[in-house]
Amino acid sequence: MIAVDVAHAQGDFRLEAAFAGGAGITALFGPSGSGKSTVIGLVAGLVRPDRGRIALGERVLVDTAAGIHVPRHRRRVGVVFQDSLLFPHFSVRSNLLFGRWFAPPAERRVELGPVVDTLGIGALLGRRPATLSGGERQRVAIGRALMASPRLLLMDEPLAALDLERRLEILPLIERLRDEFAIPILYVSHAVEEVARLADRVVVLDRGRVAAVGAPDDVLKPSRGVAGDRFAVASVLTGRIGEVDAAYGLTPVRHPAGTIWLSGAIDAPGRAVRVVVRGTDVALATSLPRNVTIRTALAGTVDAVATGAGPNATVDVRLDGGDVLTAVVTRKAVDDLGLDAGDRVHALVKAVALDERFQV
Amino acid sequence: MIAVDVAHAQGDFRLEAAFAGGAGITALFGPSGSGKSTVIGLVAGLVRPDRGRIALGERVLVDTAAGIHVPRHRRRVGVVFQDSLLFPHFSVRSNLLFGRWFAPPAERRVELGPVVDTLGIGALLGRRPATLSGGERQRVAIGRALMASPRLLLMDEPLAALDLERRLEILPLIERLRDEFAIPILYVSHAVEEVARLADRVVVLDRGRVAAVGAPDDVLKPSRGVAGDRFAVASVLTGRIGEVDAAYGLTPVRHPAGTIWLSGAIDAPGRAVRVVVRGTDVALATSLPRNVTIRTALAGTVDAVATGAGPNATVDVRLDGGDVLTAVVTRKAVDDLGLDAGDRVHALVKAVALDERFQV
Amino acid sequence: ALAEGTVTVFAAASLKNVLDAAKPGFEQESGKTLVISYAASGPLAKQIESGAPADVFVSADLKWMDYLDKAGQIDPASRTVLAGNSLVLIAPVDSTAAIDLAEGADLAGLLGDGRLAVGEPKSVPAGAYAVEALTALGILGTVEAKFAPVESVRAALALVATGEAAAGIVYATDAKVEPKVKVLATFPADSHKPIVYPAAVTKSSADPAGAAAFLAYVETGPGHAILLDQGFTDAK
Amino acid sequence: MTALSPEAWTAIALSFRIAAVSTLVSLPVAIAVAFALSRGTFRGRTLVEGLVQLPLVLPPVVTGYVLLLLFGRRGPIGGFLESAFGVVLAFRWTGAVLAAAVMAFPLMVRAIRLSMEAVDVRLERAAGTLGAGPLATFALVTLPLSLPGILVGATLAFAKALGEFGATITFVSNIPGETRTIAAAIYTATQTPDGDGEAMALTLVAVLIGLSALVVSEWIARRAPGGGR
Amino acid sequence: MTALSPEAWTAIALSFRIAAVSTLVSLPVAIAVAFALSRGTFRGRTLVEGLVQLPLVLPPVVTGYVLLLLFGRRGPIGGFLESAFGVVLAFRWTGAVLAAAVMAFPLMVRAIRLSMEAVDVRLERAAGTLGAGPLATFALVTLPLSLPGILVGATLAFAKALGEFGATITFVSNIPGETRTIAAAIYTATQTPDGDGEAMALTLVAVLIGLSALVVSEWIARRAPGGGR
Ligand SMILES: Nc1ncnc2c1ncn2[C@@H]1O[C@H](COP(=O)(O)OP(=O)(O)OP(=O)(O)O)[C@@H](O)[C@H]1O
Ligand SMILES: Nc1ncnc2c1ncn2[C@@H]1O[C@H](COP(=O)(O)OP(=O)(O)OP(=O)(O)O)[C@@H](O)[C@H]1O
Ligand code: MOO
Ligand SMILES: [Mg+2]
Ligand SMILES: [Mg+2]
Repeated sequence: MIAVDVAHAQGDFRLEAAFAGGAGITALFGPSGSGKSTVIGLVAGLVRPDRGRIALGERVLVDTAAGIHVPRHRRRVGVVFQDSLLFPHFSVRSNLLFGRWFAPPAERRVELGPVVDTLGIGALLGRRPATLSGGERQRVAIGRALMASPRLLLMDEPLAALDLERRLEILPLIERLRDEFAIPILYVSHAVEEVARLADRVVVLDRGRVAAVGAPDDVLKPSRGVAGDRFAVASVLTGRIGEVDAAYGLTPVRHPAGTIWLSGAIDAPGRAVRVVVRGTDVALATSLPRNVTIRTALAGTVDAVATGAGPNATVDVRLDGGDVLTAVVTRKAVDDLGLDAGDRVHALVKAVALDERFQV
Repeated sequence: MIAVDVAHAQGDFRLEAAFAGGAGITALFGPSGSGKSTVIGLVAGLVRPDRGRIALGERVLVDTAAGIHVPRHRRRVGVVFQDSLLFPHFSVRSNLLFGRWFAPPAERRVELGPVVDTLGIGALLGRRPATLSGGERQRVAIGRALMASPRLLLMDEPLAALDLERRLEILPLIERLRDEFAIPILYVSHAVEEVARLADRVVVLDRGRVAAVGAPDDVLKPSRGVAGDRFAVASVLTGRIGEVDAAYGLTPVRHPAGTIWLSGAIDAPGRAVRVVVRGTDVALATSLPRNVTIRTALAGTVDAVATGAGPNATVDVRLDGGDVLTAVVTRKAVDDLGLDAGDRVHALVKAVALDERFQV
Repeated sequence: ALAEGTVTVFAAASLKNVLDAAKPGFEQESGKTLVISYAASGPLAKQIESGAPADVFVSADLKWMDYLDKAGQIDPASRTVLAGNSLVLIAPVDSTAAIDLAEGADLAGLLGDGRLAVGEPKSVPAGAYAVEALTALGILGTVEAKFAPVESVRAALALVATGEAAAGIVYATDAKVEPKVKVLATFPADSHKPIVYPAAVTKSSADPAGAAAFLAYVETGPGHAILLDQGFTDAK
Repeated sequence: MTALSPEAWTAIALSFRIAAVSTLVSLPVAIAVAFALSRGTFRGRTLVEGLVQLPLVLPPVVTGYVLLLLFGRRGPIGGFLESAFGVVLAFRWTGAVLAAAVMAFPLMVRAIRLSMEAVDVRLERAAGTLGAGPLATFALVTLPLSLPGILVGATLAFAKALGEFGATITFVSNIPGETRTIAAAIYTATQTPDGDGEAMALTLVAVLIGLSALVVSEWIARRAPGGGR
Repeated sequence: MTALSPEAWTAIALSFRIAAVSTLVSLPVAIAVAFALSRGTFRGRTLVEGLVQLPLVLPPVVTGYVLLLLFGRRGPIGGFLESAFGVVLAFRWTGAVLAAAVMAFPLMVRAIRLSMEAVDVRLERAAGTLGAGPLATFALVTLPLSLPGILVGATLAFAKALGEFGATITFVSNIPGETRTIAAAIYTATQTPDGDGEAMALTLVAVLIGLSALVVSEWIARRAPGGGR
């Protein structure tokens, strides 16, 4: 949906990035100062790139070679800025409705009610931005961008100032936008889990360059980048929702390698679902342990063991059925168990370690 | 060290909070709009409370009954604001040095070099705040507050805009301040892990009231509050560092219930250490499993099993030696294994799930 | 004329008292409305030159009347002189100084290190007369450096009234009404050109008859008495 | 106050009308010029700035003469306005409005521009991303956020229009009921022997009107959206 | 330019000196008053505001009379200044400086105040938490961030001082070499039937000086810390 290929210099910093984002959520990931906000600014039309091309589907937004630079008010790109930038002279309500006035009537797909409810800002509607708390401001900023019914949503760390609970309430709203209205989203975040669970595609920036692009489970492998943080390792498994275990409030996800138990009831039997599993949440066993509280055990074969000088190792397990699940374990454990490529193993995942609210 | 007992109204919001913080880090925790920044503002002297008393050790900062209100520039309280508030007309260097000029020479304990290095802002010293990225701004703001060598540090979500790597580099700096200079810190954060691992004491605010106060492991139990989020459940275990396993880069922490393996070498044999374990990272086994990558197994007795209508249960395990470790498991697992108070269990904790960088 | 039955007079500000006093009588006698615009003679002349709706121009000196005359803006036949004035030397009322304004008078000595308030000679008629008179008395050189030139006679009067200036040269009519000054002496009439207030009907006047009637009313009619009453002199 | 002559009351009413109309009429122009100067990067910018500032640098009488030359009945602009639209400024109260507006223009533009330059351009950019074009952004963001400067500009202009007399009397003379403002009346009174009493009374009135304008503008500033920040 | 008489050159030099000195001398006072008005909540605020605004509302000649009454040798303030410090303003260029400063004061205060009120008080509070007392906060935060208004105020005051003549001539007369400024010289020239040539030449000079001041202030604004935002 979105294709970016730009070069832009500001001060000593030089951005030179080319990537394409799909229909869903494309995450921009990378350390502070790597150029994430700059990319957002270029796509939104806040900054004119030195050279390059930005296209949204068929529509060319920027093409310096062809002299095209669609002005920002014609881009219909909603932006949630890193520092909210609410209009100080308008009430919260007017801030929210601002973009709606300018959206073509036929495209006003987002209504005030649900946005306000989901963001929990009903009590703030008559207030001025100056009297809001940090998190309240950020929620209003999200609402303001949504209310413009944009064709592309750019979100620059929209949830950083929010508590987990609130974050978990807002994420489904973002996902609904993506799904119901087919609005692609470019999403800047520092939170690995958020990225791993939300994004269809991750673009990793590092000092102005694209260090990696791909599906979250590919990109977030330590061998493939992301500053080697083991907490950033995650795998995505695809399965089908089974019949809810009503007595225990658990939902089974049927996977060729076994059943993945999700905490909470998801009443959508047969629906395909992606489950994101953090590498640190996986343990491996050479024989199926009994009498343990871990309910999910997936069968597979060790594909590769990657070790280095550090204490940890990543073990790629090709699950029965084809998905690859990566586990992060200590090197000592690999040696103790004598794990090697080709070994049959059981991958143990705690049901409670999976966040059902993040699943789709 | 810090004692707060205030009432203050702004708009419809009413803060009525009394709590005391100790020598280390006191976390202010609570949902968006619960009054955290307001408390920071009251302690810093930005806002005059309607009534109440705030004291820092022997020193009374505010006492409305006695008509005392120490002006903010005499409080020597360093603040990292939620929206950085750097001086736009000064370079980064001048911003950093601002507070130092005003600190009594004898109390200028913090030097520019180490602060700049730790925050990774050496390349930015000549720049203006307007040209900084969001995370860069926040790092400079942290440095500015530190450089004033304050007697109390107030930090309002200082790390929210930062990536994990950077965050993990800055945390030790904050801890050093706390320890070397004995500067108490009031720390606002939405990140449960950050709070659980940093804080000596947690104050939970909810709609302007103190909902809970206590040690992290007490307060963050779901039964005791914090919005019932299972990811917020954490326990703190105290042990002694043993001899590093150099070959594997692991550090054993000796605990009466068994050995806790930390990823990474911490060369401080004999030192007492606190290890924070998230409830969702703990699995329970009625017999010690073999052939599993989980290296840490702590022996103990089930103290209590708390179940509700939801799919999950929290199991408090009194470990041998006395510490309580809380595990979050599915209700189904509790039933399958027939867990009940008095049962002997092994608590399994993945070494890699513990973040050695957070340990003290 | 601004409107039917109106006579518009552009007059030097120093004649305000006189003309305002004459207004009701003239209006009653002629049945016309009298509108008077007071300002400095220079701007008034330039305004008439650029098409101002004036029927009558009354100047405080000859030069601006001549200016309009040369520009063909007035009816030369209607040109007349309404009144005259005399020039006096004044000092603050508490002053004990005395002087006889004869040739070579020691005005410089009277001033000491004080100043002599006068109208700016280039722009204010009274200033020009003062320079002329001092020249005639042969003492300009001794006092010129002590001038305090201002933009109107009234300002000169104020400087003396406040004691700021040791003395000043103003019209007799001005000195008469200011209790904080006293007249030390009157300049001999032959030490300067006659001080006159020339008047004329403008070329563009829509009511030359009404304009002429006004001039007559002030020059020889009931207005004349008012002039004399306020200290103006006959200009012959 | 009963001491004031009917003529004086006429002058007061006229002054008030001239000050109000000149302020209101020049405000939009001043806003446009201030915006162009604060955001535009066109050629000849400094020239425009200088031109705007001119009436401040020149003695008011000179400005009056320039107006007389340009806008007088026989001046190029004045002649055109009269023949094309039948608009006559010379010696009418409308001419006094023009004089007051021209004299106050530099003050207005400067104050408004100052506020406009203090508006965070990032807010304007945010409005753009929400679909607001340049005009809408100006009307909904830049303009309301420049309100302090607009109010100050208007108050200064109003006050200046009350006190203006040099340019006015030179351009449109001092005709009672048409162009004799309080300031001109005060001036005339000061030029008259025994006019001090009237001058003082009129001065008092001028001061009172000026103060009221100030109080009103402060009141608006406080009540305005974003005022009580 | 060679057409200008030596007297004219004297007037130009004098005007420049008077404008520069009056701007520099009144700037600190204007800054202090603007700060008091923008942050203070003292009684009689509106009174002070009105007083500051007064010279704008009154015809300049009236202001000149008031100065004469107050600061003349026999005036209460003038008498005190002379007996206590031997300072004489009457008929001196220093008096012209006072007149220019008083006339320009409302413009200066308003511009500076506008900028001061736009300074984010949260930055001042942040300075406070870093140990800066009220004075240091003012000097290091409020003042530099008000620079745009200070520059505009200074430019306006300088321009106004160049053009001021009504109050000056009434207060300190029009003494060549001492108090005859360009504005007074232009005025005098315009009051002479054949003075148009000289008036035009002097006007040109005044305009040039005014423009230079403008250009200099813009240059400072651009180069100043925080200028190029
Ligand atoms: N001037 C004001 N008028 C009315 N309400 C206000 C004002 N200032 C703050 N509030 C309200 O006070 C409450 C507490 O604000 P505070 O900034 O302390 O929240 P917080 O806990 O820091 O939240 P966050 O995590 O979102 O930053 C909020 O609900 C806010 O809307
Ligand atoms: N005007 C400027 N002059 C010089 N350097 C600039 C300017 N604007 C931005 N930069 C630099 O460009 C780099 C990229 O900034 P950007 O805001 O895109 O980073 P980011 O990835 O969003 O970081 P963060 O996570 O901290 O918000 C930063 O190093 C910043 O210092
Ligand atoms: O510019 Mo003036 O001297 O206030 O009329
Ligand atoms: Mg950023
Ligand atoms: Mg807050």
